[in-house]
Amino acid sequence: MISIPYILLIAFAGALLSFVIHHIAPKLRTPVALLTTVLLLYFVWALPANSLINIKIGDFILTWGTTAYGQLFGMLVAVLGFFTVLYSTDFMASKERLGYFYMNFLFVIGGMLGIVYSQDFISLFFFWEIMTWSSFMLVIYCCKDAQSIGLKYFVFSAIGAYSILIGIVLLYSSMGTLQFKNIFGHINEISTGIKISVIILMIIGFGVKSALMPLHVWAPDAYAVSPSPFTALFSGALSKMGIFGIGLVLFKLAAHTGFYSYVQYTLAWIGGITALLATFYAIAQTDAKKLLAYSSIGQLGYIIVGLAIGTPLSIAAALFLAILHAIFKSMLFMATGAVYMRTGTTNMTEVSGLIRKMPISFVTALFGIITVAGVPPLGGFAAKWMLYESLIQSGHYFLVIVIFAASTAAFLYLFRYIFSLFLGQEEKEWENVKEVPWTMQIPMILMTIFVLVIGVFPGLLLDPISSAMQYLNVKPFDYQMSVLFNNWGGKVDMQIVVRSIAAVFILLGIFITIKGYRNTRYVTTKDIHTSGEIPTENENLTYAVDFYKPFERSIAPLLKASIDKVYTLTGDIFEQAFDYLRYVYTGNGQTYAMYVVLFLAILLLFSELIFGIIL
Amino acid sequence: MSPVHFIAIPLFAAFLIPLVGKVSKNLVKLIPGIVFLYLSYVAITLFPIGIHKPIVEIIAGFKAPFGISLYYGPLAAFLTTMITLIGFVIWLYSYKFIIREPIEKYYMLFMMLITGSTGIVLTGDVFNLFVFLEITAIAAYSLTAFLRDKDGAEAAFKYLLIGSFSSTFVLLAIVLLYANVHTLNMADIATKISSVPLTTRIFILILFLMGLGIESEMFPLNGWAPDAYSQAPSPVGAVFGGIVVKASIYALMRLIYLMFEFQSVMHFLVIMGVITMLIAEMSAMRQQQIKRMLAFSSIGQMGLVIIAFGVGTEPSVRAALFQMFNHALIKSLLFFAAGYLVFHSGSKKISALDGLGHDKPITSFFFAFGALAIIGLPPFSGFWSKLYVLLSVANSGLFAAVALILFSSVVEAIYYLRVVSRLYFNTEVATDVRRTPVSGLVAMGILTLVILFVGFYPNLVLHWMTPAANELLNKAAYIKAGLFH
Amino acid sequence: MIYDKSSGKIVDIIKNYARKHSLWIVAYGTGCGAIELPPTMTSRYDAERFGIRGSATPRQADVLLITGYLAVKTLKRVIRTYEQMQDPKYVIGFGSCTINGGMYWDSYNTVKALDRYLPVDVYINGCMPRPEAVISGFIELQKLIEAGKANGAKKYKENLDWYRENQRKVIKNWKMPDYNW
Amino acid sequence: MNINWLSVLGIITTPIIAFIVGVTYGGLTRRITARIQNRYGPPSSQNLLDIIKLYSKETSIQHGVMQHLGPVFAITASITTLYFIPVIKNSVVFTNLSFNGDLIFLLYIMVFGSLGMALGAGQTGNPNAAIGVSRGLSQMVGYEIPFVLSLVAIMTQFHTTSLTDLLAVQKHFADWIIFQSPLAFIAGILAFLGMMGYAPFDVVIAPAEIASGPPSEFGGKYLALMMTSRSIFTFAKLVLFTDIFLGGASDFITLIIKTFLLYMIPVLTGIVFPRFRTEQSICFFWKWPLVFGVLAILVVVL
Amino acid sequence: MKTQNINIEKEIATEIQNTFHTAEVNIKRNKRIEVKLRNDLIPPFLSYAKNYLTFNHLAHFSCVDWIEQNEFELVYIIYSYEKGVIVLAKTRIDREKAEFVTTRHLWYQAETYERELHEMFGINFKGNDRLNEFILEDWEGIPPYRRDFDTVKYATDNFYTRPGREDAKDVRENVTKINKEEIPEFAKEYSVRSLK
Repeated sequence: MISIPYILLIAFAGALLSFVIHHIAPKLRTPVALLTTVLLLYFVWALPANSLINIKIGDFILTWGTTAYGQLFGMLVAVLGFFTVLYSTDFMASKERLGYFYMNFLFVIGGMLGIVYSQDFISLFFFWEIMTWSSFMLVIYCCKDAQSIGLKYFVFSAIGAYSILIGIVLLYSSMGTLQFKNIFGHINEISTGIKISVIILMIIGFGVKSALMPLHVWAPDAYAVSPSPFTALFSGALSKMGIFGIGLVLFKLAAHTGFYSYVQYTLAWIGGITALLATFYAIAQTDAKKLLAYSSIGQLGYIIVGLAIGTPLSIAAALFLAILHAIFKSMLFMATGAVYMRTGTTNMTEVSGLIRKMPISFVTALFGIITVAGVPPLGGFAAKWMLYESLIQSGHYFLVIVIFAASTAAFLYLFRYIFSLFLGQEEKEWENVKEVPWTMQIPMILMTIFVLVIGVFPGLLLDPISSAMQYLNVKPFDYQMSVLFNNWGGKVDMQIVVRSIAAVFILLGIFITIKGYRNTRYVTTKDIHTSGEIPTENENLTYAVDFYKPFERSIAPLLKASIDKVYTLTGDIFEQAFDYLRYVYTGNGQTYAMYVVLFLAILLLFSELIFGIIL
Repeated sequence: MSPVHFIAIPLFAAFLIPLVGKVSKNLVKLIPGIVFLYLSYVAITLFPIGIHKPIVEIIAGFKAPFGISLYYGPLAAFLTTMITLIGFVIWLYSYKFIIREPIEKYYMLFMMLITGSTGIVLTGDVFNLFVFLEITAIAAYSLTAFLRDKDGAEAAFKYLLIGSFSSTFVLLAIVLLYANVHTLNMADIATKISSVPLTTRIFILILFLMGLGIESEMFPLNGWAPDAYSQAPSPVGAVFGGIVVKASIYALMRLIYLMFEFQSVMHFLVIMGVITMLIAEMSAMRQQQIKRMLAFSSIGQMGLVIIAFGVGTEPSVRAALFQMFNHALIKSLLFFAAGYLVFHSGSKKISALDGLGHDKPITSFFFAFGALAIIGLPPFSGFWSKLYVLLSVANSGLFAAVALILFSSVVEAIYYLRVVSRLYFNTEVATDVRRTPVSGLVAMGILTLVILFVGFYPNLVLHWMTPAANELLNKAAYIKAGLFH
Repeated sequence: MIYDKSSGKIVDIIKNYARKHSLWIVAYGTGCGAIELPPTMTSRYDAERFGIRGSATPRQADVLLITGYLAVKTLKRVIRTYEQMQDPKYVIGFGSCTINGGMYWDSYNTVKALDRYLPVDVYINGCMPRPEAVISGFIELQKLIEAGKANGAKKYKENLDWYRENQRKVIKNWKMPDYNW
Repeated sequence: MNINWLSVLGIITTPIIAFIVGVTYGGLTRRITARIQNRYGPPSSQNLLDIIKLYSKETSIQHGVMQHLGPVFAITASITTLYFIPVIKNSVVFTNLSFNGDLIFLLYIMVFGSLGMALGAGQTGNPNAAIGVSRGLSQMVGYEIPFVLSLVAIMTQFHTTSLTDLLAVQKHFADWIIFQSPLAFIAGILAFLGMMGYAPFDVVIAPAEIASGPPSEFGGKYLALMMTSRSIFTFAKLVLFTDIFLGGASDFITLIIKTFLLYMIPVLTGIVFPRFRTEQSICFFWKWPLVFGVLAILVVVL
Repeated sequence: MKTQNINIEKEIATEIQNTFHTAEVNIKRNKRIEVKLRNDLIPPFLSYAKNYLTFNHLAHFSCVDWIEQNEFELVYIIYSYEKGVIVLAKTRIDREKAEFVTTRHLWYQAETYERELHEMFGINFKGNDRLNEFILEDWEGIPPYRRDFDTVKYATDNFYTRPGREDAKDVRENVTKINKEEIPEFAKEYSVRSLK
């Protein structure tokens, strides 16, 4: 009963059903969608480890099967899918076209599950494309502005998908099969040129989804305009499909080739530069979702670095970060979505001081940013630690500097994010803002608990990761439930860390401040030192515009150089050229007749060239 | 049961319709439906036979190569079924869509056109091919001008102008062929063509290429197409895209595969296909009118088919046929949907479609569905055929063609999705009290279901593709069946 | 808060000692007196040796130094600044303007007698008082603190109504939040 | 459960010692500054008096929970950081938790306090506080890079990431890393200047400009906690640098001498230099310290 | 080197006189010319002085209260960097209906002067839209710089005056006369302490 086709069937049937039900019984659409995700969660969780399905289509055999690697990502998709749909129930309640929304949402989830269980390239590509177009539909869901953004997203996705397709086609033409089991491990049977092209094309293709640097331009806008529950899924799970693919390509295809080290080195540097530049761009943003979008790009850069370095520790770090990023970025996007739901904007210069109004969202965002920053008590630290240790120990000295710079600079935008939205002046405009409903709180709270637990026991997550790494033919690495080891004999026991922090914190916190806190009286944020001047109620004391101006000035050349312009220019040139080209069809019968005659003349005159015969 | 019914019944109906028209207009509307139902019955009966063993029907009692013969092989079985299916949905769609008098003329021409197309597909005789080609063409000219407005007349005239070139070239080629081989039976020609001097053969090939290239929308010869598609009524656009062009390209490929097997011809076809596709897709990018855009997209898709035929291997021919089939379905769907979108918005401009998705959700849904399908996205049928084309092209080592096909797919995606996002995601909601007729929706619904079904279960069609492709490729078998049945 | 030395608790003695030796001033530069502060703080007179230090905000400060005449407009700000300070806090009136208006005795816009509006712990006379006088005033304040007599803030709190009345008499348009302590 | 009472003793006394030393250093700094400026200067117990006074001040208002938690975060981070640094070499009492964790870990746990402080400052809603945090974080990006470069150079050279192992390497005077890897030391010490936050890198708390920046709404206990934390943290950083570059200390006197000498570098620099703007200090850190750091790594690698 | 024209005041005065026939032009002293004009001629004159005579610096703009004539005298002090000459353009306006036109379009700094005059004299400058609260806060009653405003009375009415000041007899008389208020006990302590 529990097998992969059922999972896909549930996803797609649920999708269509929620669309149909939207038009028949609008109240049932959300329960249907929710039920679908719950079923998916159960099915994915209970999926036996060795299920394998073959389906014959034409000449091809589509193979679907579970691997530890796929199951890792599958679980991630299912969990996030459930959380985001649960989050949507209230978030989207007032929106229109919900049937459309849930249909595409479940299509995305189904597509992603299809990808992770694919055991051949055709079905991988098949589900990849399903995921792509349904996510495109969700990107353009919101508003008119989203159209061109969605189109940009789709064009980049199509370029990515088609470069994967060219890779697939190349593989097929040289190997005659597209089954993973026939290709992985036999990659050296084909010529080097094709091997290189396949690997480069596939990395480009998967890199588009994981927003590698020159191909990232779609991401900030697409993340910013798509509805928040989907943004959480988008950044959390969908971008991980790119990572999933790159992992496959790197360890299953490229690892056996002679040029593996070059691929690794190039990819690692691309990842590092992606991390750094994306972080810098994130600092300059004023829209919270765009900021998080750039942050996602940066985090994906780390993951790519980890994968590309290729030591067991770094791969573990990358996969760990991949899973964790899905969680914490969803947390942040959900918190942002909560703010958006209550205030109607995500512009950080407009919203401020929501902490007392939305404590749960604030705590979620706080834990989120601490995890992103990689500060010890939470899960992010383990990932960062493993990544740096592996980088230093594998001799990537300058790369470690680049990503450390990125990681330090990340504090800037993280603080700006939480400060602008939740801290700072409590403005009169947001006086009546309330906390979001419980359906939205539950996913946030659960994920907050998750990052806490993972912070203390990274081993919980490293167990599935190490079995996934086994599938990827990577050597195992040492870890215990709460202890991380590096190759030089160093170790960090997270339990000791957390215990000591907690002990000091509780001692000081309880004995010094709780008493003080009780004795103090809350004063509004207007009652601050303003050199004696009395701010009026409507006076805006928020410091939110040009938050990091000095820093932006220091990195101005980097911010100015925008790859986006290059793409826009290319697009414009093409479009203009196409516009000229269409005047080939003049609409004039005489011209068409002339074309016919000319074509005949060409055929006759150049027949030697064309047919090899002189007429 | 005989394949001749495919030709005779529509022809008969075509003559019957004006007579019935004197009695009742409503009856006129029903006649094509009856015809198609009957044809489907014929198709269902003949299909299982024809797909395994060709049925050769001799008309007028003379044996091949002297008599007129019909050849109902797997390919013809496949194409006639397709024409019947498309014809049926077009009739269903036209039922409420064509409200302009004279209705009986429309249906008469439509029946003539069906006669011509099935004739092209079924005939085993070059001259009959020409005759049927002319029948199709003349019906098509008239249908183009059916709305009897200025633009329609202009488009029809252009079509006529270029079409007369086509007739001339084909006739000239047939004459030249007959002068050299003294036979008109295609199987016979195939056996005797090798005795003809190479230069003459090339010349004949060029003439065929010119003549049938015009009808099958090859690049410099397809000037008529955008105008004809966009100015004719929407079902006629579907007729062109789904029936006329498919029949013509069948004829071209049949002749080329039968008579000429130079490698260079094949390469030339690939090049022409690529050029056709690229220029058409690029031109479609900035079109202002939705039907004109669809026309260019149609041309582009035909380029894709020509590429696949040009590669000339068994998988590629199969892919080409599959692509033809899918294109006929999807493009008909798109024309249908576009027809009602234009009808509701009151303008042919794409910019007038803003927000129609809210007002007319179902029609818009069909358009969006068709757009996704024709771009080649899973899980729609277009995905598989495009994938097959790509894989087969790549298997012949033509990676440049693969890249260009994918490039044009990106362009295609851009202009289709632009329309889709305009439909759904613009806030201005136009309201049109007129409702989309049920018959139109049913027609589109049938196509949608077929597309989705084939998308999830491509084996259904792929299963028949192999014998069909083999028929086209296996010259000896055709000769054997055609001459010595 | 206990200001009294007489409680005799050692904790209080230590606290008062620390308070005495750590006076952070929020220098509200109202009038010309502010110009006397730089020499007071820098090398020539070096008030830092008594633990006197400038602080940036009223939240951190102990001493409010009114350096000169107070316009009505300024008084409003001064009151706010004073009320933002945390207990224990002291006010030093600086120069004759704060005592009786000085040369602005008949000005239409200058308050005379600062102690009507804020509880002044120490006045420093002079126009302007020289840095020696300033330091002497601070030492006076330190003595008061050590003796537990510098309880202006307490008085202010206890007699808030009287102060408020005076303040509102001068400040026509009272737009400030009321700190009810 | 057997409790090692010596460890407990260490855990209790280490922060106290750190506080006392840090506070005294702070007072001494003010005195030294005064002497250099030809002043008499406050007594060296001045900082202690200030802190006692601040603790004794009434704290009657607050702007929210984070304002409370900010200083607590800061002091927690300071004390925890101290626990993970070996204060006295091979001492049973003062080893604390230094067997666990390594340099990367320390880098991150050091940030914890700043994060808490920044959050606390943010909650107060004072724009000056936000400006201060913005400046501080920007400047942090500046100095962290050369600092990490120097750490990477050292970690690579000695093939360890553990501070205890680094201490074990520097047994004799000549083995000190300052001599073994002088370039890394230069990069590290320049970064250290920024880390300590004295002039010319004190744009974060610029009192006359942005009203002391982040702590501008903190008074009384909040400020006292922050100053305590700062004292402990200063000591922790000094011990960390001593352990990394100066071979650690096997007794208290050595520790005091070494840390004091180290401490004088930013103090004396601060006295004679005016303040840098944020972008100036970032540019400074990305110029010479960066070059030295890269050179240090290159020397190790080649 | 630029030669110093010693008769420059005369030249300018003549030029002004020739342009504005009704103006009363006096050379007060070296490099200082006084021009008295009808109030409707002030804007054209200033514009003329600025654009043709290069007086492009408005050094000051103030007002004199001629309460006896029931008039305000407005004084524009303008300066030419090229000629090194100061021109005082004076005009009289009605005191009861104190209104004049703005010169903000000529010199932007005139806005600040006008705000001050508006607040202190109650002159309304048409065309200046920033005549809001400037220096005084919540001022009610007669503008304080008008001569009919009794500042001592205002001060004694509004502000508590401390007794004492033996060194200044005239002041003391006033002070002792007006001080009738009771001082509460606790407040007396501070007053006494500071005065001793």
